[in-house]
Amino acid sequence: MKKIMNEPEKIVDEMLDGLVFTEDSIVERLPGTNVIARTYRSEGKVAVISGGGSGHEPTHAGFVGKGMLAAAVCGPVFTSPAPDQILEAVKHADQGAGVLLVIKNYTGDVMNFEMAEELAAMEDISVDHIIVNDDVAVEDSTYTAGRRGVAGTILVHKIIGGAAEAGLPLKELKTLADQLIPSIKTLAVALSAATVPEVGKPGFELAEDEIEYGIGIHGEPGYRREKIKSSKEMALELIEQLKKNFNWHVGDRYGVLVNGMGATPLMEQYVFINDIQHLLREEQLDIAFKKVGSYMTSLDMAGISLTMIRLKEEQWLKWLQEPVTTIAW
Amino acid sequence: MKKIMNEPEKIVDEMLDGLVFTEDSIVERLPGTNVIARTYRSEGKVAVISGGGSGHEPTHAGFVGKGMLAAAVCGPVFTSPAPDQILEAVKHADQGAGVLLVIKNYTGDVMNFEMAEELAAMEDISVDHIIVNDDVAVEDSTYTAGRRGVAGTILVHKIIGGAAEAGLPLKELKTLADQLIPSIKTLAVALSAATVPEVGKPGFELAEDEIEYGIGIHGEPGYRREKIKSSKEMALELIEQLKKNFNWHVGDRYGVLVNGMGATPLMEQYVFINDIQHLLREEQLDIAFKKVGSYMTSLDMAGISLTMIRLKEEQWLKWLQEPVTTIAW
Amino acid sequence: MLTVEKTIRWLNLFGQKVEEKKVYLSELDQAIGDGDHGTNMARGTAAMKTVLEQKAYDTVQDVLKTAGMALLSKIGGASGPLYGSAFIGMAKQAGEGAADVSAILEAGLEGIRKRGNAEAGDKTMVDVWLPAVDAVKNKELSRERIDEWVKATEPMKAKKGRASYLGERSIGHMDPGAVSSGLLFESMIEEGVLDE
Amino acid sequence: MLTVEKTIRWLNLFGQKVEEKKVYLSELDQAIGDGDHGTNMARGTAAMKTVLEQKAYDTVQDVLKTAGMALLSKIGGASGPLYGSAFIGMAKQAGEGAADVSAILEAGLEGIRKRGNAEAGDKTMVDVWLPAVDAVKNKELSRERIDEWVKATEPMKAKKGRASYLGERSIGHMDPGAVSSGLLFESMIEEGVLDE
Ligand SMILES: Nc1ncnc2c1ncn2[C@@H]1O[C@H](COP(=O)(O)OP(=O)(O)O)[C@@H](O)[C@H]1O
Ligand SMILES: Nc1ncnc2c1ncn2[C@@H]1O[C@H](COP(=O)(O)OP(=O)(O)O)[C@@H](O)[C@H]1O
Ligand SMILES: [Mg+2]
Ligand SMILES: [Mg+2]
Ligand SMILES: [Mg+2]
Ligand SMILES: [Mg+2]
Repeated sequence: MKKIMNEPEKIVDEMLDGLVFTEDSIVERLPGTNVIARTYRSEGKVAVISGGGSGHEPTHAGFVGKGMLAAAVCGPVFTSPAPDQILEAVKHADQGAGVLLVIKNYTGDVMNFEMAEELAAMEDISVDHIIVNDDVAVEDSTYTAGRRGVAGTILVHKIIGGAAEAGLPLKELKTLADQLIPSIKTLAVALSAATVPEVGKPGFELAEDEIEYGIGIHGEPGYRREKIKSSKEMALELIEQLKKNFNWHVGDRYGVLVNGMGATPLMEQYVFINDIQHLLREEQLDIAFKKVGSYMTSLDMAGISLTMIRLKEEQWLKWLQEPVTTIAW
Repeated sequence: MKKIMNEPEKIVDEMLDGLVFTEDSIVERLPGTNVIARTYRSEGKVAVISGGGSGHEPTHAGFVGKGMLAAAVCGPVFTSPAPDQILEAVKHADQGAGVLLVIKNYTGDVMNFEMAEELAAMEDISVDHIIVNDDVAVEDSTYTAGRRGVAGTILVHKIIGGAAEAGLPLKELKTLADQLIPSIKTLAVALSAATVPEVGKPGFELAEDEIEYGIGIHGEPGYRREKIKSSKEMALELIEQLKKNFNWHVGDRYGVLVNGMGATPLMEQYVFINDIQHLLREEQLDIAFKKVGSYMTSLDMAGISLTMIRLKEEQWLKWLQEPVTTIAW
Repeated sequence: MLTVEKTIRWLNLFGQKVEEKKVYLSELDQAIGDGDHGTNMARGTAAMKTVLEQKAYDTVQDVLKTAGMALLSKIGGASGPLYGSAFIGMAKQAGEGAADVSAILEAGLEGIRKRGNAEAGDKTMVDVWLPAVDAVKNKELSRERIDEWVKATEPMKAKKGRASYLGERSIGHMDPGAVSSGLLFESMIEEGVLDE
Repeated sequence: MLTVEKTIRWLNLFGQKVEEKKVYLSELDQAIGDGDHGTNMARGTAAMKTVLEQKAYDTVQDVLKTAGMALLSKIGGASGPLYGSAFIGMAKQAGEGAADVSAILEAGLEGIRKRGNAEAGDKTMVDVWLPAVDAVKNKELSRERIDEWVKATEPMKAKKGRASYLGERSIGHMDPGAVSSGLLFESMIEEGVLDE
């Protein structure tokens, strides 16, 4: 393992200090915690908070700021933060109109955030939560932990963050999320696995000529491993799976997010979205929003994910396009 | 070699199409060329143009837009674009006040841009150029090709772009650049080499426990290879070299740019700048500007570069901080 | 009957066993999860040890609550809230004075089930807690039986937690949370918590 | 004396040789540069071949200028502007009608030197052009002598271009641009350009 780091146990702490040093006009770190909060306040409006294990940078701290998240709670690498940290974030971020927690659907995250919610309720802060589960690689059934929350989460942050800044109350934000989350779906392909600093070796092994479809952002296994394919062929596989899940029709309006997994250069991401562009043109969809970059990473994993959002409401697109003051959007 | 791509010969062409598809509100591609131009025009102001080989994304196309570059000329991977492409960019971008070419100091780039300048002069467009040479890894002498232009170039784009947008005429921009460029210095360290798509194997080999100081952005060799070090130790090496070159004094005002080389995750970049932060505090410098991210990459190289800029003029800092409309700043 | 002193000995022995089996627990988790269960648990029990040494405790409730808060805030991941909920549930049940072990453990199990919604056979710690609580009630808890329940998770297909993403591929490995829970119940026996 | 027909045959043979030696040229560049000199040159000469076939040419100047523009816009990197400047310089010198080879080549060398500022001994294509132009003037150009000049770049330390970053480590390798320039002069001999 070759990484630019000092002791692996301190990597999150040092990263957060570096982040706050760099971006002190936008964010601050709550003393004694791993909570990154925005310096801006929007009194009387709902505060949207997210978080989870670290290793997905710029998620979540990169999306803290005016118009998106009020705070991000940063757990150890790939490990959910504990409820007391989340509670600190809630108490600090509350602007008097309650707090909405955006949780990626992982057992640990869900349980820790829900416990924090209970603790906050005991302190009379009105808190609610929404759970993002956009990863269609996983079967959605009551017999599993359900679909995982992955790159689509940043679109939720953007739209819900925009709605909160527009002044929507907690209840309406929750209703909006119930509409929004099922409209976002993601699928990924890995070229190589991530190495957790404290573990020191890759989470799984892919041969020099292998790729795997459907992997998660913590090295969760995918649904198929095969020989390396061209960008065109990978794009086709992901589009076909998303199509199956969306059941779209000619003329439907969508947004597209191509996300690098950490070690994949921008050049490859643009080549990939070019292939996506051609495939979607064949499908005759109306692509009203596009975004490319490494936003929801998995440490040093090489690979890419494709997120699509069915833009049912004109207003969703507006919130997606609205300027925000964050590190990474 | 595992890359998300189709035929290697088409990688730049497909990348540019993908980029323009994604960012059509900010940039366009001049038909039949590899020139990315901004959609915005600032009539009566100098147009600043840059370019060079591809493989350094988001440089240069990511810095095209209001307040920075008027156009970027994108050569084949690691190969300077030819004069006719540059000439197209010049002709398109000229807003009636002449064009300034920002060249990274590589023999190929310098010669191709200078030839384009001669061709443009023949078409009565007033064109001048500046050459960025911030890489202190290389001996600066009249007996070599001189210091290379690397990550510091994006600070030149930002400041010169800001000055151009503020309405400075060509001559004054050139004078500004003469002051500015010697105030910017960069040094890099590599953990692994880049693989050029058409070549198919890494440009050099670093063992699983080796790093190399002073490498260039096209796999040019550095000044020392050694066993992997902690982030702190790498930071110390780079700071000491820059200190030697700057000869700074307590209280001097500087800006800092930590740049990922392509495959290095943001987490490691923030850990690194945290160590830089501590070292600079010991030096008692006044750090008025900080930036972290993968801006001047070298395909899939893992590594990092540190750029410092001596902020001699208050106005330079203002231009650095000014909001711009680009893909990547 | 649980006393302050017994409870502390029980929890310290549990912590000691977790520390000893740290690598093993993480290896189990590597096979069907993300390889951190040992690190997570050891981080939590080390914090628990520190707080238990920091002051004198008057009630079992106080001990269980303090331990629970330490586990909750330091384990992280899925097992943090689960062990945390178990201990907080047990503390609530313990009341102010001495207390009935069987009822306390039942409340702990209740905390885990409310938090995680796992059923018997889902290949989680519940597959140890459920029969163990029952056995304590009937005064028939033994090391052998604990071992059996832990091993019985091996052929199960995971339906909850991270291991569930593996589907069929989760079969053939013991559940790490079941193993760590086994250590908790073993420690009870060894420290005589269940003796009259 | 250079004629339209001879010039075209010369340049086409040069293109053919570059294509044949493409891999070799890139390997030479791999050792002390970035490994693309063969690809760069072949891309340029292929484009040159296409334009030379596209129409009939009336003057040597026209041939040289068209070839130069093709090389300039397709080779890229450092050698693109250098070969481009050489050919454009030669075209200027060629004038309207037939022309003196020696003076034309001298103008080509002048173009390279103005563009790249390299001196003799800097380990570049100049180390072939300089003696070759001189030899043409004295009517003593031969394959053997070209070979000698090319090989003489091996012990040199690079002072210009990408190879200069290697410093001492550039010693012991032939310069790729010197090799490709050698092919240009060889082709001249083989197509009888220098014959009276
Ligand atoms: N819903 C659940 N109910 C009960 N136990 C669960 C549940 N989900 C996971 N677990 C337990 O948690 C253990 C994994 O804990 P750990 O590795 O520390 O957390 P994470 O899965 O977040 O990395 C599993 O072995 C299992 O016993
Ligand atoms: N300043 C210069 N003057 C003359 N020739 C040069 C100069 N710089 C480089 N060259 C020639 O260019 C050759 C390299 O060309 P090429 O590999 O195509 O370009 P690049 O170096 O941009 O990759 C060298 O072998 C050398 O002969
Ligand atoms: Mg975990
Ligand atoms: Mg080159
Ligand atoms: Mg785990
Ligand atoms: Mg070369």
